[in-house]
Amino acid sequence: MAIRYNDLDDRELMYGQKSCPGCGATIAVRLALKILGERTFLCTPACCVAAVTSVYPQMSFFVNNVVTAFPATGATLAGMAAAAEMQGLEDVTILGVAGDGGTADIGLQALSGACERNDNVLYLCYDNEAYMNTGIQRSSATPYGAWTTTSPVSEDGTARGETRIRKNLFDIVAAHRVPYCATASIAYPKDFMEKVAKAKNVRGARFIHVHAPCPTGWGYPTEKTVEYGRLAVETGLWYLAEYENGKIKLNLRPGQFKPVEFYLKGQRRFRHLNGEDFNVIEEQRDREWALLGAKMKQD
Amino acid sequence: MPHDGKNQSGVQEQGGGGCAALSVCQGKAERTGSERAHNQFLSGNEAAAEGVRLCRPQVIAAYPITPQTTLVERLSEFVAERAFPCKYLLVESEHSAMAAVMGAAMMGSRVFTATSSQGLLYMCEMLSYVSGSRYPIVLVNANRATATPWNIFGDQRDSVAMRDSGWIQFYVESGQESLDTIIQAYRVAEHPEVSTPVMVNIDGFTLTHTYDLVNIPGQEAVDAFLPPLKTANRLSLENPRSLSINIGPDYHLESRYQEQKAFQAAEKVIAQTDEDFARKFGRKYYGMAERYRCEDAECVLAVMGSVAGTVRTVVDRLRTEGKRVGMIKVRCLRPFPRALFAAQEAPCKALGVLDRNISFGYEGALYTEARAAMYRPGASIRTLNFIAGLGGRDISRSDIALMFEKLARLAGGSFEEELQYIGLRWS
Amino acid sequence: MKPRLNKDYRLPASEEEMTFGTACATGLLTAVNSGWRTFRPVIDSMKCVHCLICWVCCPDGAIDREGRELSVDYDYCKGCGICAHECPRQAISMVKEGK
Amino acid sequence: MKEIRWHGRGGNGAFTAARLLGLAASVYGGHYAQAFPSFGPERRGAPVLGFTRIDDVVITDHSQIVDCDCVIVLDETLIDVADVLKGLRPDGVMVSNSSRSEVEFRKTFDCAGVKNLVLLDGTSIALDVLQSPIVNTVMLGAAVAAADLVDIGDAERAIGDLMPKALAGKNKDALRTAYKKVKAMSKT
Repeated sequence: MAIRYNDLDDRELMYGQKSCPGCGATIAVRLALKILGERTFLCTPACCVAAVTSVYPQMSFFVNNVVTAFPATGATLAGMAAAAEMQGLEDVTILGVAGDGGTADIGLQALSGACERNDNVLYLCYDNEAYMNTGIQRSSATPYGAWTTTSPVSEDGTARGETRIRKNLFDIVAAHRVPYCATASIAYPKDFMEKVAKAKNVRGARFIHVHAPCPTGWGYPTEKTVEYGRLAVETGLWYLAEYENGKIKLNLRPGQFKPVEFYLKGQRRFRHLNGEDFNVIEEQRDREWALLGAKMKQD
Repeated sequence: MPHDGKNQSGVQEQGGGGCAALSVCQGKAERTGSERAHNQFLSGNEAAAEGVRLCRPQVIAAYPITPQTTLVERLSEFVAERAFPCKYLLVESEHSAMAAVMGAAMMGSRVFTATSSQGLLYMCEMLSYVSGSRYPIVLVNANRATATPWNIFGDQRDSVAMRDSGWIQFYVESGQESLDTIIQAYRVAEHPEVSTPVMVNIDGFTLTHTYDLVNIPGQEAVDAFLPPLKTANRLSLENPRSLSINIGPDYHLESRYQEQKAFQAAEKVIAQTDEDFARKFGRKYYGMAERYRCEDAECVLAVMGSVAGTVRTVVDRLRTEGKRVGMIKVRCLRPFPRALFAAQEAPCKALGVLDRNISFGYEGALYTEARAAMYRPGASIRTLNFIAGLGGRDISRSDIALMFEKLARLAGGSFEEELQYIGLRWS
Repeated sequence: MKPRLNKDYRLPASEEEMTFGTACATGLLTAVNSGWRTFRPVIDSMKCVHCLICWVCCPDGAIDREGRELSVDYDYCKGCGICAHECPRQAISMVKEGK
Repeated sequence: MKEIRWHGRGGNGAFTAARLLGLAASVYGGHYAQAFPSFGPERRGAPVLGFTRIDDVVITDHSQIVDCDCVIVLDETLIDVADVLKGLRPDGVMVSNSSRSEVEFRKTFDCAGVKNLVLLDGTSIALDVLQSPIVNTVMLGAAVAAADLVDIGDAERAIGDLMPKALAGKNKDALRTAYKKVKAMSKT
């Protein structure tokens, strides 16, 4: 399903929201709503997107929307979908929009439940790689080496940011054998919107994990949100893939990765890293790709 | 509540078609729209499940926990048998159970869930989401001790800890009252001036696992009493809504003021609902609280839950001995029957409060509430707090008789320790 | 048409006007975001080839494509500069506010 | 009010018997009844209790049963591990499943104080009628006969109501057989 910008809906279903300038998450939500349209019932947990759209009296969503508790997105969606089914509501999308913390950490149980039951919901995780709404605290999606307010960097060099590699949500969700699961990036809007369009027409639990750079939390100039999204993919630190019918498919196969420092340099959160760190990160990256390759071969 | 004599005397169901026939189909009753009222021998959980069935929720989500399990098992059977159209979500936790029914309530569906103890505590976060946005959800809590020490038996520390969650709280005395209160609970919760969630508390094991004769109203009569849910507080394609939004300091007080007004409205609605229920189904529970043989009573014991039934028998026996004793059965902890306690006056000389909970560092929670409501300068009624029945400890007739003895001594002017532990193995 | 600021909106002045519970009608704009900007994007329509990359990439949806030429909704543009940075023709320049 | 206590082992249907009795008394007998198990998790094989209360007025008492008018023991080996005589009223009845003679039983189990003792080899009846050693309906029939708790027809109807069709018929037979045997004993 090829997306043509000219054919997209002019109407904005989210507008006037109070997100930081250059917010990657809002690019993702805006584009997703362009595909899903006004018959969308949207649920966000307490997170950036909720906090910038639904503060009384200004209501920035132009579709039905609710805020739920931080851990509860998957379960709230399940209830909404069950009610929609009982009421005979056809052709509607029950859409969840949650950040990486609300998905990979506190919301993982509810997400797992919705996936396991194959509830008829579409879950969009916008990944800005930390708890941004509360002021840049580390989540389990924070990448190795990244500074956050809770993975600090000390002057004596003993503390050097995040010490673990990030949790792979795509693998976790795919392990539930859902009908559709994908990764995407706001820097590849056509790919992302095609995935949303595909997911819209699948019945059951669908999950899209979209990489959404955050100028505030990552420390780069606001105009570079799309550029850093692109660099993450070009350096191989983020991949664009789909899991469908039990098979993993890569949507973009980079020939040669750009050196990771192209991505890491220029972000304040990685400022303390040196060449040795870059090597470690490249090794981690190569292992991830090897694992992905092995899984694709298995299929 | 009690109606003496042979039980076939039946129950009048006005509008439901005259005298209810005593049907003899246990378990697999034919469930049609015209099903008549009939009697069954059911556990409290099964009676509650029948109550839920008659209210026809469209979405149920629940997670198993002792002693709630037989309730949700029965409901899942009903749904599997298509006793009523319903989607039953097998969720992964109590937190998710409440989140899921909230999601369905946001869509405008009638919903149900049930839990107990740790499950209720795990739901706690969602309880305030639901009440703050005023979704008319009904929850059954099988009252059970909270860990630790780990204990699966009955007391009321779980729901009492949720007193300020913004939910209306009922406590019931019997399986029949569980069934009837669930029907009342939906009508109260869904009343437009109330639109507030309701928690129906059923004592774990003592009620949930005790079988008793239960009259099951006919579906038509319940449908007439409880019309389908209508609320503007929902999402819809016709009138899109933003729900459970953020309201900052400027209007937060105003939002909370609305919630308090809803509880004030609930006081009248609970009383009215009970009266309407009594007219239709022939059983009356006296709204927020019942005064049992209190008219000329010198010593009165206030209680919540199943122990009220045992206290009745003791009051009756003591009355035959000429003792002027009575009972206040508190049915609602929230809204609290403040007026009833405030009006407590001579000839009452001593009022005892039996708490199946304790708020450490103070006293039993009901005692605090009752005394605050009764307070006025120069008040002459003396009070005692009895802590009993924790973690499933039996409250026997002789325990209750002892409480009345202590109250009588207090009424007679002697000193009694204010906070009393009934059955403590050492003192 | 981009959604517009509701200039007639007044905060509730009485109990009756207060929202019920937390239920609000969707899509109500009571404030603009124009004060957030230091720089504003200016589109050179001579250079613009209408590729719509800026329109797609804008986090705030503030690029208006409904006229013959692309324009910016300055009520809601926050001046992040993504449009200018991503424009393949350098048709958008960021101009200091107040100039 | 009559208060009855059942002694059994987890999985042997002691509580089902308590329920059947309550069902027979209330829904079919027109009385009021209450039945409850010993509260807590069920463990197969562990000694368990069941309780039934029967009265002509609504039963509101929710305290535990301490004193009882009838004690029914589904398995005599329980007598060594459970205090089966606890709270048995002086004129109360003890009904036990046993193949022993009354003399031998009284000697073996130290229950000299029991005025009304009814023994029935329930296991043999169960094996014969049900082809299984589950004695709950057998002992229900014995208890109904010994203590005149409910109408035996109502007990039959309760079985027909609560048990699946495939089991109900044989269990009614077992109930009747035990009932008749115990009735015959009391006549002699």
